[in-house]
Amino acid sequence: MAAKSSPPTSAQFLPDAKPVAPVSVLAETGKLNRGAKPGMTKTAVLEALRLMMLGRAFDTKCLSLQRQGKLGTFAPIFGQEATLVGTAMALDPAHDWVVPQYRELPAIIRQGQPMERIALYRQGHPDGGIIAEGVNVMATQVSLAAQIPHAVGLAWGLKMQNRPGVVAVYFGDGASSEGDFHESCNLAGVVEAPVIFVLQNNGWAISTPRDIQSGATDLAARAPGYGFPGVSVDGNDLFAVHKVTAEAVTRARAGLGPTLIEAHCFRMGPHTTADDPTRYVDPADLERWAKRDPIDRVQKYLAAEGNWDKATEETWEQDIAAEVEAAFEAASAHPRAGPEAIYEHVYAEPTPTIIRQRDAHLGGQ
Amino acid sequence: MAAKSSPPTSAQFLPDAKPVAPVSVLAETGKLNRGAKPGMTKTAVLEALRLMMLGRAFDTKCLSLQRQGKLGTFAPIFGQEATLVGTAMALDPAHDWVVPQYRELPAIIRQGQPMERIALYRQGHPDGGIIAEGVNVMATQVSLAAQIPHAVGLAWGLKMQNRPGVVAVYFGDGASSEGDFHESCNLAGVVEAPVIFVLQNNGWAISTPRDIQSGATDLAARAPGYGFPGVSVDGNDLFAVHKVTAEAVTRARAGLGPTLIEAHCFRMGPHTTADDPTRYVDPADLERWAKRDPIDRVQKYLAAEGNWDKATEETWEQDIAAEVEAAFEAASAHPRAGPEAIYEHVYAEPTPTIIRQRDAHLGGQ
Amino acid sequence: MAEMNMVEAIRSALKLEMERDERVIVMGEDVGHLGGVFRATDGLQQFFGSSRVIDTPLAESVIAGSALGLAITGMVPVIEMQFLGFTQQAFHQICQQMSRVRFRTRGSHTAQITIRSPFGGGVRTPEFHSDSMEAQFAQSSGLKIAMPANPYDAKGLLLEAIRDPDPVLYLEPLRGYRLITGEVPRDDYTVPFGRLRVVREGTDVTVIAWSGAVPVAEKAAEIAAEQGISAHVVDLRTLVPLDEEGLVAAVEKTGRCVVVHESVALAGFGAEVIAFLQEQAFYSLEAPMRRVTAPDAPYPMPGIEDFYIPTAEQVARAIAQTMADQ
Amino acid sequence: MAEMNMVEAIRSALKLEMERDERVIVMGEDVGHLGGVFRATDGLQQFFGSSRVIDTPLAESVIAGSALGLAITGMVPVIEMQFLGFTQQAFHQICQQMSRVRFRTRGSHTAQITIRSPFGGGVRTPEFHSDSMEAQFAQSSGLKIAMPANPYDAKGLLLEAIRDPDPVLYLEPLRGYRLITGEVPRDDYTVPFGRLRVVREGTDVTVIAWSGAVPVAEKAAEIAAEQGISAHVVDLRTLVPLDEEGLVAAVEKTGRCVVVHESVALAGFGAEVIAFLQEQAFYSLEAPMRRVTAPDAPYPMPGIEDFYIPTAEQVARAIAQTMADQ
Ligand SMILES: Cc1ncc(C[n+]2csc(CCOP(=O)(O)OP(=O)(O)O)c2C)c(N)n1
Ligand SMILES: Cc1ncc(C[n+]2csc(CCOP(=O)(O)OP(=O)(O)O)c2C)c(N)n1
Ligand SMILES: [Mg+2]
Ligand SMILES: [Mg+2]
Repeated sequence: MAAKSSPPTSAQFLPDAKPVAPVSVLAETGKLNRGAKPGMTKTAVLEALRLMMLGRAFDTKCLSLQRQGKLGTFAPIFGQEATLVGTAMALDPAHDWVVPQYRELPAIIRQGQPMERIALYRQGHPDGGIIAEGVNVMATQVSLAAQIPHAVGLAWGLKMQNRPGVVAVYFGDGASSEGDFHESCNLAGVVEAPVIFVLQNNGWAISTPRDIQSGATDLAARAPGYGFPGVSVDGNDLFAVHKVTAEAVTRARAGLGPTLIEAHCFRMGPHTTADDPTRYVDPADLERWAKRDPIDRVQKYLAAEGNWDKATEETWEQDIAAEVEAAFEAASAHPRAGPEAIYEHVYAEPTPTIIRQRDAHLGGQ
Repeated sequence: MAAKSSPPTSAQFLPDAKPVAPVSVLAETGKLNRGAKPGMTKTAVLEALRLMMLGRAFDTKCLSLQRQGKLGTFAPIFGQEATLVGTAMALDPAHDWVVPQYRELPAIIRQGQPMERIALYRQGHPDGGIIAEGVNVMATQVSLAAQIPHAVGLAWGLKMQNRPGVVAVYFGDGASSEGDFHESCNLAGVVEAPVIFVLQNNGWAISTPRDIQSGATDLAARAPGYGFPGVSVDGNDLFAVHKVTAEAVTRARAGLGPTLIEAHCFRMGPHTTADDPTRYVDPADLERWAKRDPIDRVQKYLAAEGNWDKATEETWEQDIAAEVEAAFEAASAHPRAGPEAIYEHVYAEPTPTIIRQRDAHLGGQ
Repeated sequence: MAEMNMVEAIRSALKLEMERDERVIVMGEDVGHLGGVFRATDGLQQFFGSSRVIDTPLAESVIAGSALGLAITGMVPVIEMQFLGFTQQAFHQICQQMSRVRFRTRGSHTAQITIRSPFGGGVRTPEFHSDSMEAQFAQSSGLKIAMPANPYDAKGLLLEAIRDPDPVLYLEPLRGYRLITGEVPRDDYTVPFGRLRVVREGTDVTVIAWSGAVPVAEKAAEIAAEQGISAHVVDLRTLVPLDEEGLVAAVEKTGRCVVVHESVALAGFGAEVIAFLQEQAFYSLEAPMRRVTAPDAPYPMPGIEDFYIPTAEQVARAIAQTMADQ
Repeated sequence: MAEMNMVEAIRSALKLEMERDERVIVMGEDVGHLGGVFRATDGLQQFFGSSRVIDTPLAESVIAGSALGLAITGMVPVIEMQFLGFTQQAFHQICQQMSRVRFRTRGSHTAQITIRSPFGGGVRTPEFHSDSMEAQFAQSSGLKIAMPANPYDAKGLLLEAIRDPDPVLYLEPLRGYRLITGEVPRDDYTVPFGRLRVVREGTDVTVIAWSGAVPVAEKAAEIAAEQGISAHVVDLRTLVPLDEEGLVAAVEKTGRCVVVHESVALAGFGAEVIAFLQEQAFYSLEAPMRRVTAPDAPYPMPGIEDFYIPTAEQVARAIAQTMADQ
């Protein structure tokens, strides 16, 4: 990249020759970096670990159901657990919001959305779209980057009303190429909205690698172009992600506006269950990133502190599996939806056209 | 802005506390900065001055025609002459392209588009849209930022075909908030397209001031987020604009990819003839910027060098006025367009539907 | 009552509703300090402050998209899109996001948002400023579309729109902003959605129009009257919801029908009106229904736009032809 | 001749044309290394290299917009938009920019660009992936719209589209990608635009469909045949240009008509077909023409999509009702 900047230029804004070192707290070995602090209480670390394991277990279950043909296409979170949970744990679910793309399961669960709803959604049931009363999340977003403007509006609205909330909006490296990313960051910078842009750089947008996605060395480098800070963080490091998010939350609550977080992680699974990543992902990359596993890392850390062992792990895994199982059972017990569901919730009150069409349809025409 | 960055943060990318000093060569006084060189031959300086004066004269003429009801709405260039001409003069019209927004008259003329066509366009004649054979400009763009993707495609196509051209695309501070700006810069960075993004920051988007347009201190600071350099330049300084553009052209021709130029200037006239800027522009700002007038500055410089005086100025003004007059006369002599023009050029060959509609219409139905 | 033009009626509705409901905010390009490029929001920022009448950056997609977030926090955004042609940049946010949020969440989140925008030709604007694209939005289930033709309806439909719990695209005939005037109550009132208005009673042929095409239809009816033809002119007022009963009644009354609109013919909303009537009132039809629309070409340069916009003479001719059909 | 499914026919056209004309490039999200999420471009990058089969960043507007610039330099871009629902982000680039560049410049600049995109439901996709929005594009004068229903037409219309000097939106029925198979010549041939195809000869009622709705119409015709009704099924193939003559002839033949499409009814292209026929074939009509379409609601969650998509049974019922109408 340095070569790109020659011949000499008067330009005051030059791209970095190489990426900055992402913020890091907990090394791949599970040991804290020299002088670093976890920045989370033991209880919080355990809660975070549980959420990460739950997220992974939920998707593992879904994967097996999907293979049995019992579930639709979905996007598993494998490998991105620390980014999702580290950010979510820095939020206060009572006031703060999570605005997801489609790969943010544990963040949504942490906000209070019942797992059963998520199971229902994955089963293709319209009621899977219901947001439980008082839960501060928006619906799964399938149109890439389209949720980012919503998040800015939410944050701006909370600010206008002097409400305490902060909004965390999630999206991928791919989504960051969409115009909506730019328009949103720019508006947020102008109105100093309390919003945190969580760019999950997992290396891929389906089969499109990061270097085809952008010529920038760091996507976090975009933030100054909107007037707010950008931070690059090791996305597989729970503590580092939590730390930079907590800082962003503090800034946002203090009225200092947005932060862009680029979390470097890796999509360890397929893009969705419809995808075959062996066609394009280098197994060596998977191996390298497997060594940096976010869950493993926290377990090692806890074990070194004497707070984790094989037995605990097994108990947790059983509990979590049971919880996931229960969610799917509850979802399966939900009454199936019929054709009338198509005509509901189009408008607050059905229009004459909808009533005519519904009556014809349900009347067997 | 500095205050915005506190409390302490781990962020590696922080917004600048205040704007950088724009690149400057020729001071407001018409004197070169210490050690600075004009970077243009005397002939080129005179050609540039003529283009700047022509641009201003053309719009002055249009304004008077418009007031007489003889012309439609248009956007005058008043005050932005050095940005337009300084960039255009760094291009080679035989190979390079100009992709305009709607306020780039002298850049288009310099590329070779006949003034008569521009007059026709302003008269509302469909033939005003014709691009003269071999002239490397795209049509006036009314939808803000929509031309930026086109410019990237043009540059990319030239590169694919190993043709020597470079593309300069013009847009305003307002247009830079559109998603198309972002998507274009990002793609250009990936494919290292030979394109120069000329962001004319004239302080306003109709009535919307720069600080409502973005929270960034410098819009040029966006470039590193796409992997290429960004430069802030005094847009009223012909030599400075020419210098940074020439550097960008050199980089682009060398295969080193795009540059973003933010040219600081001021819209001295109305947004368009439909606008009343006295409702929102502070007269003090106009006064301040009037002292920085780009044409005046070059004339002073030339005068100090012994290459300009009142008499020359008068002769030039008369010649230019005559040239403008001739363009409008030629345009007015162009045959008026009738209803059949609506049905032409919709497709290469009219569809049966268009033929049916046209025949009915022209047949008096 | 007061004599108002369209812009004044719109402004009067905005002011009234902002006073009545403090959740209502106005946002868009140049709506604040300037009061809008057509002055529809003139004086509102001075009155309500810049936290309720908001100049936004120039970015239609995030204007629409952030309004959805604002609505979820309980605000009631009224967006001005400077020209309808520039809503294309926000198409996905309007048609896929705000229109469907209720459906997607089964009513958990809703979008009480009004998008105001001028459209239509006849005032010599540059490209895109005159585009009529109501039909492109009509396919977006979840969105309502209101298109007033006179100041009374402009105010009443706008108040109804802002209070409607669903997103409403509210389109304003640019050409009529100052030209069309009428008596408007100073007080609060609403015009319900989905009820067409009989503009002129007639017995021979029904002319259906909306927005800026209504005055054209009226003038055509006058021309027709001179030829001894009695035209029944109706104004749809809202395309979604459509006044199905009213439409059928209006056409059954005469058995003949001409639809007028300013957008291109192909897949325009006139096609929907005719298809619907053809299904629901077939046996009353004595002649083929006709459309008078713009041709299937882009909106042209100002110098020839008068040849493009449907004229009263063209409509009158279509009326006469319809009468001549057996 | 070879037996191919839709995807294979499309790929075969792309390969043939890229070999024949080196100006042709393929670009889009995941079209290169992966060969497209549905493998329509499988193997092309390996064959033609990454300078002609190009993976782009994830940004629909600049994909469409840069293609216009590329076309002006003399390239012939064939864009894959991963799903039609995501062309909304590029709506202004497609409908206002590439479609109008010829008109705006009186032919100085043109846009020989093809946009391929899958659409339609029945395969349990997430939101937006199944949206049918052809009618929203039909209002954009300057754009052509091709919608093949079988592999033969898929190849022939795609070759025609790529060679057409104007921009063409070429839509592919997702559900039929692998399901619909047929004999396809290995060699070069084109299917001309604006000529409908008679799918099945019949005498009692004309059924009009395009793309994924054609097999539904065919199946309905079989059901009708069992009830003693002879349905004449036609496939429009291209919506723009519309085969005006062919349509009138097809309906005059039977005097009765059912139009089937997968998009919502309101302002769908079916409305245009009916409005057009009503104007041009009114006196041949013995019964109201009927539409069988999706209801005016957003495309629903996979669990209930089967209730949403028009079925052969619904079409057969409409056929029977049309026959019963006096
Ligand atoms: C606007 C839009 N364009 C295209 C798609 C199709 N698509 C779905 S996911 C995906 C890649 C997303 O990559 P990224 O944003 O990095 O998120 P990730 O899947 O890696 O979490 C694409 C192209 C879409 N859903 N929305
Ligand atoms: C997409 C789009 N949105 C809105 C408009 C209406 N409009 C025309 S010019 C303008 C302001 C443009 O400001 P800027 O880009 O800074 O250019 P300037 O006029 O200052 O040269 C606006 C809002 C438009 N033409 N296109
Ligand atoms: Mg990704
Ligand atoms: Mg400006």
